[in-house]
Amino acid sequence: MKITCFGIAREIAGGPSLDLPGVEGATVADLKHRLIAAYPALGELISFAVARNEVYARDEEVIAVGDELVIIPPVSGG
Amino acid sequence: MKITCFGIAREIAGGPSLDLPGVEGATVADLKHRLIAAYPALGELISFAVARNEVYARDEEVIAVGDELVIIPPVSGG
Amino acid sequence: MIDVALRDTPLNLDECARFVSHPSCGGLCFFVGNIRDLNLGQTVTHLEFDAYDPMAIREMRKIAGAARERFDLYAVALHHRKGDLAIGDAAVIVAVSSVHRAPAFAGCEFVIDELKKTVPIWKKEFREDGSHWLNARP
Amino acid sequence: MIDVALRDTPLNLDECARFVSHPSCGGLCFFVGNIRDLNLGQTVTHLEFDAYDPMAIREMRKIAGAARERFDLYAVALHHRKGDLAIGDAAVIVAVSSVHRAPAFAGCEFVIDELKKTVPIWKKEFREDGSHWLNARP
Repeated sequence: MKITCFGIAREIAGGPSLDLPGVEGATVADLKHRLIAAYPALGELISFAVARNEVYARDEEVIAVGDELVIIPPVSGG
Repeated sequence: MKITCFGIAREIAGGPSLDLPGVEGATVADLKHRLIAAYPALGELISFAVARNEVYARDEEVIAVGDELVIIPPVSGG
Repeated sequence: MIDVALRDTPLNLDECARFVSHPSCGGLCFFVGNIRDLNLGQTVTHLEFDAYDPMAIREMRKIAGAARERFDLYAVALHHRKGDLAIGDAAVIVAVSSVHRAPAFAGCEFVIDELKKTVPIWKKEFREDGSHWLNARP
Repeated sequence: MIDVALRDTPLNLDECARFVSHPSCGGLCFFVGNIRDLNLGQTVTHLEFDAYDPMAIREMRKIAGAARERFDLYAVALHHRKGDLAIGDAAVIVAVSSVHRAPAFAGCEFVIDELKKTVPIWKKEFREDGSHWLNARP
């Protein structure tokens, strides 16, 4: 499943998105663990969140086919 | 001695200034009492201050010849 | 840096912004006080501002200086209008700049709060049922 | 009323002021966040802003709406810049209007504080000794 990356996550992924197989049906918490396993540098960030369909996702949410998933590293706007 | 008036004090004095004799040597507190005696409507204001040479005057200050005296009714700028 | 003005012509927000801007400052805060169409439930038609100009400017400088010191601001602009004002006109603009944003907010609010306490400027409000000097009587 | 924007062109304070002004509002408060020449003692040459546009706009709308309700504001304008920014450029403008001044200050500060916590926008700082994404690593 395609996961879009912004900010430092784009540098960690080596591009504007990364691909992780078999994510459908997993929880957001699972997804985060798998992301850190695949990209250990994500685990070195202060934190990161996952957005699902343009909204911050809670850890217990289940990912569905067609979801738009985005890695949100610590924000620094303003 | 000429005492300049602004805002509602101008309406109470009936003009941009009023004249009170023998003010030199009096304290600011004395001046205020004499002003209220001469213009009782000043006593009906929430409060009023006296400025001496463009600075708020304390009650114990003594008025000198040549001082610029101004009645400062409650301010309402901003 | 301090810029104080008391004018009978319209105030200008951009002028104040240019004055306080500086490469070292990350936070600019502005307050604009406009003439409202209602006060205490009554329709206001216009306002007249009277000012004791030289003392008003002195007091505005004092407040701006105190704010700079107390909140470590880089610059303060404080512009006040006088004369006749219509609904929607800006009566006052406060602009401050600071390295960070928290002191910019605190300093800007301090300036307008102090201005309303000590600067010798008086507002006469004209309503459909008459006119009166604000804050004057209990 | 809410006006949210995320642009790669310069922000405009007057545009925000016009949007929030209203005859019922006596108090307008603005915050402008500018790019500083120094951060943590290091000379900054320029910044690059990355944004997840649709979600950033959603989050900005949420914050503006929450501020309006919580502080009884009349209008909120929240404009953020993206792309490459130079020292002195405005990265963000918050403008709010209210009947009285205290809620205008509180609401404006709330908006910028919340924006910095939740809106998916990221700053990459370019300094003489290299570049890095701000706030990312411990």
